[in-house]
Amino acid sequence: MIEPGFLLDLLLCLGLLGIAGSAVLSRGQFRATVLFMVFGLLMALTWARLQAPDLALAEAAIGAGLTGALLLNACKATYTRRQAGEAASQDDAPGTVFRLVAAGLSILLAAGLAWLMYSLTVADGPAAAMARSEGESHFLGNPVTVVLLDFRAYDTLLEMAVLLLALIGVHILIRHYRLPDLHPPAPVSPPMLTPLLTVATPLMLMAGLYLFWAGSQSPGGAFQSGALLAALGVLYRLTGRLVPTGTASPGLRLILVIGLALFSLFACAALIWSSAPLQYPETAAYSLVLLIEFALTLSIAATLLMLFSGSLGLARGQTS
Amino acid sequence: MGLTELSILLPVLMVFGPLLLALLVFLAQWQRSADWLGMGLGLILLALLTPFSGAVLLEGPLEMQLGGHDRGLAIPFYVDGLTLAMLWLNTLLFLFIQVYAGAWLQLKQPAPAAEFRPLFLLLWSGLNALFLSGDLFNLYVTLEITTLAAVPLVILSHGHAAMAAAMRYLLFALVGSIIFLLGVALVYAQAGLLSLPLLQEQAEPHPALTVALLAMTAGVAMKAALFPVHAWLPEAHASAPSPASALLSALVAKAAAYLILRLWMGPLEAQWTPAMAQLMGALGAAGIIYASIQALRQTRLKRVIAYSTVAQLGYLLLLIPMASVLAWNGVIYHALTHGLAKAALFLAAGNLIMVLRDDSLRNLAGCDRVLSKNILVIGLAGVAIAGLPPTGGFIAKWWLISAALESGQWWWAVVIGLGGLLAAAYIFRILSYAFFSPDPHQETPIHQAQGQLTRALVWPPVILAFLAIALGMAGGLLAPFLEIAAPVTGAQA
Amino acid sequence: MTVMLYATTAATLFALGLYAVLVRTGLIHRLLAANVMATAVFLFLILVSAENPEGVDAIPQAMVLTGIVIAVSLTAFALALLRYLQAADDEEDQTGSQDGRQNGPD
Amino acid sequence: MTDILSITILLMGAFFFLAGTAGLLRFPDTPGRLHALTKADNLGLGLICLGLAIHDGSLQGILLLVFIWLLAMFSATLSAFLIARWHETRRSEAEHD
Repeated sequence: MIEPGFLLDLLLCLGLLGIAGSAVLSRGQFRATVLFMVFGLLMALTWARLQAPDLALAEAAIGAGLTGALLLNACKATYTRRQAGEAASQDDAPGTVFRLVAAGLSILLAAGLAWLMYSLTVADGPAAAMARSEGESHFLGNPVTVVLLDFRAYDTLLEMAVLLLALIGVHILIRHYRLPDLHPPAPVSPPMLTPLLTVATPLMLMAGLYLFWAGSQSPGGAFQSGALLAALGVLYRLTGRLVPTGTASPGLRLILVIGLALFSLFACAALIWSSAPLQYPETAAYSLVLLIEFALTLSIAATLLMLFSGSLGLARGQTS
Repeated sequence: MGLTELSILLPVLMVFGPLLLALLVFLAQWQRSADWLGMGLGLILLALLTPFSGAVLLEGPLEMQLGGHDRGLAIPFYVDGLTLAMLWLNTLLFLFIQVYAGAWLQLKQPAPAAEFRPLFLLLWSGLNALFLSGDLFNLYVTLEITTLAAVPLVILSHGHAAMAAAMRYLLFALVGSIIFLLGVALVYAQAGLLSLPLLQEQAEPHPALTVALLAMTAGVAMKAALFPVHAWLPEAHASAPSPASALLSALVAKAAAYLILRLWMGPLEAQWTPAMAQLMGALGAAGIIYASIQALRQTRLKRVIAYSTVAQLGYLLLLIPMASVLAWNGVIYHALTHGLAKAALFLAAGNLIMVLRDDSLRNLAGCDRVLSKNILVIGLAGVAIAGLPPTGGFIAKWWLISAALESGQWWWAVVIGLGGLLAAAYIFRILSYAFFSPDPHQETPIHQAQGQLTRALVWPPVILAFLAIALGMAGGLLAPFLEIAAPVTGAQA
Repeated sequence: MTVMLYATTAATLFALGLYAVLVRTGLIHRLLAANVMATAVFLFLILVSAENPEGVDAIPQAMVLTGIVIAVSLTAFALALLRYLQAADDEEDQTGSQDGRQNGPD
Repeated sequence: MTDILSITILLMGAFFFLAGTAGLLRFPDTPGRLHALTKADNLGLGLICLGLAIHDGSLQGILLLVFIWLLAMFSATLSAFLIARWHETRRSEAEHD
């Protein structure tokens, strides 16, 4: 008798493999993109199934949502470019021998890795044990947030630098190679968009802020919240409520760096009250975490939105 | 300020100084004032590095737990001789390239200044963070910082070729970092640890850790452009703007190669067999020979220098089969000399291109008279890379060859000698174009354009080239620093 | 049984992504394949976290969260680069190949 | 008793989803597919929410489920509308050409 839980796992895994396979091996960008977004959603389910609700939220918002939006952007760009009638002839495939060798090696790799991974997932490591015992009496309730903002806060800090660097890279492209806007406002706004936004705005704001607030005690946090707020911004950008501008205003730049800046300042300032950077002070640690996390949320939301927008700045557009 | 305070303050300053400055520059859109602040920061770091190195020499390798958590839970900063050498190289190069880049940006129209300076500073911070890090996952994050700072630097020089090269670089780096992360995950699953010093103390041979080591090596090799996964480097480094090329070749690719040494020599030392070490050495040797020959066949100056980078990175792998203190010192010395000389070469090449508008080797004809300082730099830095006495390259090769002979592996000595000969050949080939070709130019246009080259453009490469030579006199002085906590046994230098 | 299932899935996804990176030439497909490889590594880490005998281990979860953000940063930059690269391709096609090497190194 | 009721309703919901998906795959044109998808899926989702509400029983759970149902209906309506409009524009463009 197969347990129902195992049946679910089996279905999930088969789904993941099937969809990932058809996404990366399919013809056509659009098809691959849509399949990849479905893959992201299945992945979110898998995270939930493997007791990682924080990841499920992040995957749904970032992995499936924003990556999907970015991919669709790329598809739209290609589609607009090729409207002249040029056929998609880019995919000059490598030879059959190469494919066969690659396939054979991949199958060997899969078998070897599967055996290795299976044999490794048993023990409780020293770092995990330490994190558990230290985390029990921690002032933050959610163990993942404890690791992200305290034990491995330095990683989180540097990861914000990675996010900022991606945006600076996009800025170079925008500034030096002028391309038309990907999302020009439509001449006639569809009648249902305004009611959508009036309902979606408060809901998404509320959900975003809830995720931020809940993050210290239960699943959620700066990344999930930032991604949701960025998604709201994407809606505004797509419906012409936000229009691209040629410069990043000082206010926008401040929001983009505030998270990383506050985090770094705290890292250095910790040397005043302790002998280790990034050590939280005895008093007011919780408010400090909330402050930093709020700044992180703002920066993440703004950076992700600007990465999607493909412009240096954004301004309020005319609503019809 | 006592030594203890200094040993805490300096690593923090090395990471967060450039980082906070980058944010400030991005926020306030400073231009020239950012250069002055950057130079000031570089000088402060240089001044503090001297007593800091003394402190590490006296008190042994430094290990500092971030966040004040227990060892094993926290991410540590770890400083030994190798780290110290890389921090010195980083600080020196960023200081001089900052001077150069400030003047270069003034001449560029349209100036990519608004993005160049934050990228430059974030790359500085990221490289310092990478060299200081003693935690596997943190190394992954810092590697991504260097990648995402380096690829945009390539597209700063406009044009289709640069973007295509950047895309190729990005794809290699992306796949490489994922394979590296697989290795990190395997280590965590097996040992339950990410901290390198702890892994070094506790690791026992385990097949999973061997696989992890191989995965991490393969991933990082793609970022370091080691033979045979070097295909992206020549185009990317050659089409980047010259100050960026200098950073990419002298530091970014080397940072990835540094990681290979870090992993093989310390934490995962128990995980490899002599046969694997010989294979790594063979890959390094193949890279040296293959890329040197490629460098001899190029027709463009920057591509010669870029192929030379692939070749020179190969030497670093020779440490693995030899694994003695002598080889350790030799490899670090080689990394230092190559870093200084390669940066000097690219900066000088940038000057030549600015005047000649093109970097075909044929165009160099007659430059020896009007652009003498830049040609001099190519000569001096080239001599250092080829390893002629009395340069730093000579000491490095001397130590490496002695280490090879002492360990009875004479074949590496042959490779090193051959590599030096080939390097001398491709450098003298550049010089022969400059000295001996008939002069096709009217003298006047070059003379006019030469006026553009301000002192801030001419002197940094000259000083860097002289430093690469001067390293040759300091071998005995610096050896004790390099040996701090050298994780290999054997003959002293 | 469940562990073996997920371990096999993670390993297969990794190999599948690697295969597609090697044989596909379209850039979007390669990017997607790299993302699939990254997801495979994440899946393995979370499996390690979930199968910890003492209860869920939060460290791999935090690592994966960091990894997801890094992956989306890289993907976003790569997609932007792709768009501008294609536009430059078109431009080069239009102006002909005679000035293709005009933008040499500088 | 409630278990049997909720399982029955859940199965009915799953059946409607299945029917909707089959329609999506089998119907030839965009309006037909939309027709199959929106009708069958909304009913299926409603049934599943109902089944879960019976199973859960608490007031908070029921309210949340109603909320989820309304949100899903809202977004489904909107996306169906947008797809239909896109289809119409495409068709009229094709006729003009």
